[in-house]
Amino acid sequence: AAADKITVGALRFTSHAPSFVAFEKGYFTDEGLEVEFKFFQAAQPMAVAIASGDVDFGITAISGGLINLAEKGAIKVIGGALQEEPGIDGQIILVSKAAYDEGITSPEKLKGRSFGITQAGSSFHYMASKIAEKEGFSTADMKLVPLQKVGAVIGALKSGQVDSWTIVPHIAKALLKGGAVMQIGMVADYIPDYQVTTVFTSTEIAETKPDLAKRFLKAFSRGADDFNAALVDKSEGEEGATAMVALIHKYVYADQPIEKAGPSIRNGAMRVNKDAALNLTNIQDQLDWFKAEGLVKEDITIETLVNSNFVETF
Amino acid sequence: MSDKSVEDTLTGKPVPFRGGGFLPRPKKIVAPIVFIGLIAFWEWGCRTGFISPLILPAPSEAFEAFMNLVNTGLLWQHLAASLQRLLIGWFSGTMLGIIVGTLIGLFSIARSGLQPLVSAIFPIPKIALLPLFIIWFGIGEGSKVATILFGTFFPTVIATYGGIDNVDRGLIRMGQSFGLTRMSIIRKVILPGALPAILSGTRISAAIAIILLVAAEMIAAEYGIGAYILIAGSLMATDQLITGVAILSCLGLIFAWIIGRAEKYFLKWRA
Amino acid sequence: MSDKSVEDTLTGKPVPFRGGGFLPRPKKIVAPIVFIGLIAFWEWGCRTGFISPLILPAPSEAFEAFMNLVNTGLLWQHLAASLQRLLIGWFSGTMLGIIVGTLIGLFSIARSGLQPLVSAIFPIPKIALLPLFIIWFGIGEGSKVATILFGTFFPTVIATYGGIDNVDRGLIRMGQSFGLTRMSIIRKVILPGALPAILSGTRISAAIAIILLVAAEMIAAEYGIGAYILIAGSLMATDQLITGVAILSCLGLIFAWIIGRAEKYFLKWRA
Amino acid sequence: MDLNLRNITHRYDEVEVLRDINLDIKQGQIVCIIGPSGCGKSTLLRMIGGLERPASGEVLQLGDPPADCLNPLTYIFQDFALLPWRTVEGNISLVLENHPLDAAAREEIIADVLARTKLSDFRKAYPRQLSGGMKQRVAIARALSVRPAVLLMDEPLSALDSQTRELLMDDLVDLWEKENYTAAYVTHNLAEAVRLGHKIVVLSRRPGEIRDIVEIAMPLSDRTSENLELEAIQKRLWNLMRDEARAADMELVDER
Amino acid sequence: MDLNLRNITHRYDEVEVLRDINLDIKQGQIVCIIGPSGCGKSTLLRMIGGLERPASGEVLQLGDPPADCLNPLTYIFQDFALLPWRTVEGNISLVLENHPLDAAAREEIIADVLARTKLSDFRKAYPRQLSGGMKQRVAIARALSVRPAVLLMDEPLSALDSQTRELLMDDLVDLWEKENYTAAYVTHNLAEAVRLGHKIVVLSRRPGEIRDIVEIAMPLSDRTSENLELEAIQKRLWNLMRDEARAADMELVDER
Ligand SMILES: Nc1ncnc2c1ncn2[C@@H]1O[C@H](COP(=O)(O)OP(=O)(O)OP(=O)(O)O)[C@@H](O)[C@H]1O
Ligand SMILES: Nc1ncnc2c1ncn2[C@@H]1O[C@H](COP(=O)(O)OP(=O)(O)OP(=O)(O)O)[C@@H](O)[C@H]1O
Ligand SMILES: [Mg+2]
Ligand SMILES: [Mg+2]
Repeated sequence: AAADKITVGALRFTSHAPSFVAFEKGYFTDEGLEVEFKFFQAAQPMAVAIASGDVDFGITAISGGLINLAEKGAIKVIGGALQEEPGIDGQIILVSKAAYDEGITSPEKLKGRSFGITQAGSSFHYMASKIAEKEGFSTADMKLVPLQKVGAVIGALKSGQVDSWTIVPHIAKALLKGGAVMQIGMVADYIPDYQVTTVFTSTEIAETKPDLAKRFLKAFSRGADDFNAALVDKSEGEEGATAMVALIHKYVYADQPIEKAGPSIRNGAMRVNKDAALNLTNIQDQLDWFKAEGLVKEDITIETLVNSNFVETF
Repeated sequence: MSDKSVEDTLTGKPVPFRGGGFLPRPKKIVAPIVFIGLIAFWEWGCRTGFISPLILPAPSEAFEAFMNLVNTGLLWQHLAASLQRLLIGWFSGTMLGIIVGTLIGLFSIARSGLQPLVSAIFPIPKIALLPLFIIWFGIGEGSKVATILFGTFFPTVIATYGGIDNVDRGLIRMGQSFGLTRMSIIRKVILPGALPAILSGTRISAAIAIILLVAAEMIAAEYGIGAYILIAGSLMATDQLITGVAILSCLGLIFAWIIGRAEKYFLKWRA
Repeated sequence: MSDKSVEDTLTGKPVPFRGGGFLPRPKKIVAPIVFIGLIAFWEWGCRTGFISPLILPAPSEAFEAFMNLVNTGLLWQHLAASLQRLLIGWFSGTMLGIIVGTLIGLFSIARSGLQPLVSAIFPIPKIALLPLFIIWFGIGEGSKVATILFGTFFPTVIATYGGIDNVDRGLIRMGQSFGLTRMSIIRKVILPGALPAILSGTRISAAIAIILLVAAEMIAAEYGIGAYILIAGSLMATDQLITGVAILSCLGLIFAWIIGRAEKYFLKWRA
Repeated sequence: MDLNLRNITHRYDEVEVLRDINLDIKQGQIVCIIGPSGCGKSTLLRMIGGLERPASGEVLQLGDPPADCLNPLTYIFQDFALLPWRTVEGNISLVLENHPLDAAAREEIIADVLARTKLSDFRKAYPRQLSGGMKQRVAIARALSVRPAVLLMDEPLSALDSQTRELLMDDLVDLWEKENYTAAYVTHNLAEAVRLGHKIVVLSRRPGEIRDIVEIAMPLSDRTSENLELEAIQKRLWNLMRDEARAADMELVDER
Repeated sequence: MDLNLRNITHRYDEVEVLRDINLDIKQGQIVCIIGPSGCGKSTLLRMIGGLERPASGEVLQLGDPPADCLNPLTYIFQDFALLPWRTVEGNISLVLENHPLDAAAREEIIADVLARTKLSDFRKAYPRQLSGGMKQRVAIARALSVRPAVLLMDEPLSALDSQTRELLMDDLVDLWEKENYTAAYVTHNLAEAVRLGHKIVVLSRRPGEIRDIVEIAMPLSDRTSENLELEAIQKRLWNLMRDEARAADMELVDER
């Protein structure tokens, strides 16, 4: 039979590597899938693109927009991807040099300080809330500054216009090297089992073509296994890691020489769940938080958001 | 007295009518009917599922979102934040624009030096410059006001010097022929003569200011209609999005109305 | 023949001169000097550290970024992607705008129904609608072209019916008085008479199209000048940002020049 | 073909502009219509040509226009009404294009009227290149090209400077001598009226009523500028109109 | 105060418009300047008033203007040149505001000139509400308010319809009878020239040279409309000018 054509939305980030690996190593072909990647500048439009039918599968963080689209019956989360795991470099809590010099040296001192986010309802917003909650003050005690784009937040943090931020390790480490920002903690310490990104698809595929989704998840998981082995568990040795970096470099930081891109790619390696298992507990927590913040309607249930027929949940 | 020479027995055929037309007159009643009809159709479409909620929320949902804003009192907070930015940015942009436009309109040096600069910078999309604005003016009110100021400054400059260029030279010669001083001519002849063009420039700059509000509030705005629209967009809360857009539309209509009143008042000498 | 009655011995004082002035004439030479001077100063400021690289990159850096674009061949890829969107969007927006504008200009029903709709939708900021556009037109070329089409449609409608309204009614009466058919009057009198206004409308809509390019390419665009600027902005790569903005400026100038040529050609009957 | 105006009355909204006008225009006659500003002269002429419908009364056409006539009732306007985007020849061909004429016939008509109005050298010129007098000559050529039965002229000379006016008046007289056209000629200028009119209709202030109709039997060719009889008629007309002209001049334009 | 023009020559870029004009304007005299279109009449008048500098030659002022004169050389323009945003009274006060007059003196002048031009009832009207004739009366009132030594009039009546023109010409004559003003009066209209001019200067086509100067001794008050002597002069002038007027009319405006 002819291969099924599917479109996969992706960002040029290391966290999307499993798809790239599955593509390069022919795992998709093995499943009879002919994959075309569609690249985005941000995660948000990817969710919309799935709703509009331009893209079939995507991998991104749970955001308010995604939940609202699920509520309108357009998309479903079908699996887990990136997850925080203590012991493995995860997202880092940063403060500007100026704030650090003023004594903001640990997350508990963030009370009353400004915190950069892209938009209300973004994962940054969620992390900020969780840090506040754990440190015993409320989100309202921090001044959240929506800056739309990651680049804008970086600029604002570097120039001291916002005090703090959390971000994935490869960006954080590059910033730390510059000396304009300081690390004060790890997100994993606050949200230990944070399901950072999930795999999602349109409701139509989830309900009428479950087989397609299963095949996609299978290929994706094989890619994830290779990725974890090479760069997270480092069980393939330096050679395997180098090969993996070379593979990913085709998609990520392609405009930079491999010498420059390599470390960034390695720095960005976080665990992708085996077999795309989904941390339903954390997803429920995220959903509750969105409701509590008034960003999504009260009557949305976890079933509206997630179709748990595809992967193991915990 | 009348011409009695025509014999009444002789009858001809009337001259065929071939005039009229080409003067479309809007019937006042049609516009509200169209609006109401459109909204009713839209509501009906959503109710019956003919228009999926994904594509467009029902007007009633948008209205609900609006009432939500009113009831929580957030509307005033958003409006107050936006209006402050709009008024400060628009007012200072317009004032600076009138001053620079007058200089370009009156002096050869200013015209030579500034006019090409204005033409070169005017068409630059302001969103593209947002990152620079953040660096230059910070993430506070400064960069938001600056975005609006920047956007309204250029059209005002162009409207002002265009208006001055179009002041009837005959009136200026008249002023000179009566020995009016240069200053008097500028104050009493040129500026009033350019006023209609300047006012219609403010009409345009007000529209631009509202359009730029969304861009301006991309930068670290917690409150503001633009920020509300952006959040709604990122949450895909289309009902709130439509509400926000409708509020901007109304703002635009209100501004246009105010400028219309100002025109009526200042230009009452016109036909 | 001349008047010899004046005695040459009697001498008077010359009539004092009080005319002249109020005709600022730009000296052609000043504009390039200002531009070059400004860029030289900016370069000097950056070299000496007087302008920090965070605030503004040196022109030479921006130029380097530009040469990078040229050398990697990316420039053509970006330009091709953007030009395609611009041309398709602008052309179809203008065509539709002219058609709808002509309807509003000629027919009472169209005027009553459509004009208020146009006035209500025109001032809505297109960025606010981007999320809806993605749902309506997808993330492919559709929504990008639609954004530009939408942005250029409304000003063209307004320019067109404004132009038709301003066609000398005397010329229309003349046509009727010679028994021209309605169609002839529209084709030979009204549309050519509205052409100057329509062309100046395309000038505005071209500027708007370029401004909207950035907004349009916010939607999942890999190539395009707008996308290049957005990426540069999000990476705070100010040198690339300035380069992108300069390219847009040049695009604007080229469009304006082309429209100027078209005006020269089509309106050669004007003074 | 004669024209006959019967009991024409007209009002715009609340304003009555013409009241009970009865008039006939005989073939080969020039009828001049004079009256103070705003008395409804132009309105009346529009009704004669079928461009406007009177509120009551009617304009009748007695007899048929000549067979070769393309547009029986043809206007010459004060502001020339030339299409600025067409050349002299294009402006003339405009009014022929709607008629079933082949290219050669059209070309012949154009060449003929241009020759008659001494415009042949200006065939390719655009209106903007022409002086006012030349523009009005083009409008006359255009009017002649459709072989009108009646010419309707609304102050055809009043946008011209007085020397050009003098020249064109001579042209109109010469043309009448040759072709004996029928015309309704609206003017403010009494000198023009006595120079060109076989019949002069004097209207009162708004609402325009016919105050007097003066017939001048003297042939047009005899009406030279040093002519005491014409002077006397002109003076009589002026005495008839002066007060109304003054009153019309002093009227404030309504505030809207 | 007399004016004396000596050897005035002028050119715009490559075009010579005036050549060697010598002329004097005596106190109490109206000098009419006539000539075909584009011959430089307006340019000449601008030079007399100091609004333009001749390329060579000079305009001299012989003797001093009267002491109470606020603006010795005062124009009346063809297009009235009223500020549309000022009322009748505001337009007059405009030209007084630059002079050291107290409010009462200013008010007195305004009331006086409005009375003299029979405009007192229109004090608060805006120009748009006035007919052309009334607008020109306002311009005349404004000119009178600065007590000019010489009035410079550039076709002051040619934007008016001919009946209003007639009325205003009477007004100008009456005014001259009362005040004996000095004037340079540019016109195309030979009838106006013979009606108002003590001296008529005929210019040739561009470049404008003086072709003839005709002095008319008859007092203005005697120049009624049925006057064979004036008719004869007018006819002579027209014969002098006809060919040039025709040539000027036939000129194509240069392509740019
Ligand atoms: N379409 C119209 N609607 C309303 N009023 C009109 C219209 N056309 C003319 N009038 C009014 O009707 C009156 C007569 O106008 P008309 O133009 O016929 O006068 P006229 O005698 O030609 O004047 P003029 O000597 O100034 O040319 C004027 O008071 C004018 O304001
Ligand atoms: N500022 C100027 N620059 C260049 N040429 C000019 C200027 N002003 C007038 N001219 C030209 O000089 C010539 C004389 O102009 P002027 O206005 O003095 O003529 P005129 O006799 O008043 O004509 P008209 O009878 O049409 O009023 C014309 O050919 C005109 O085109
Ligand atoms: Mg009329
Ligand atoms: Mg002149």
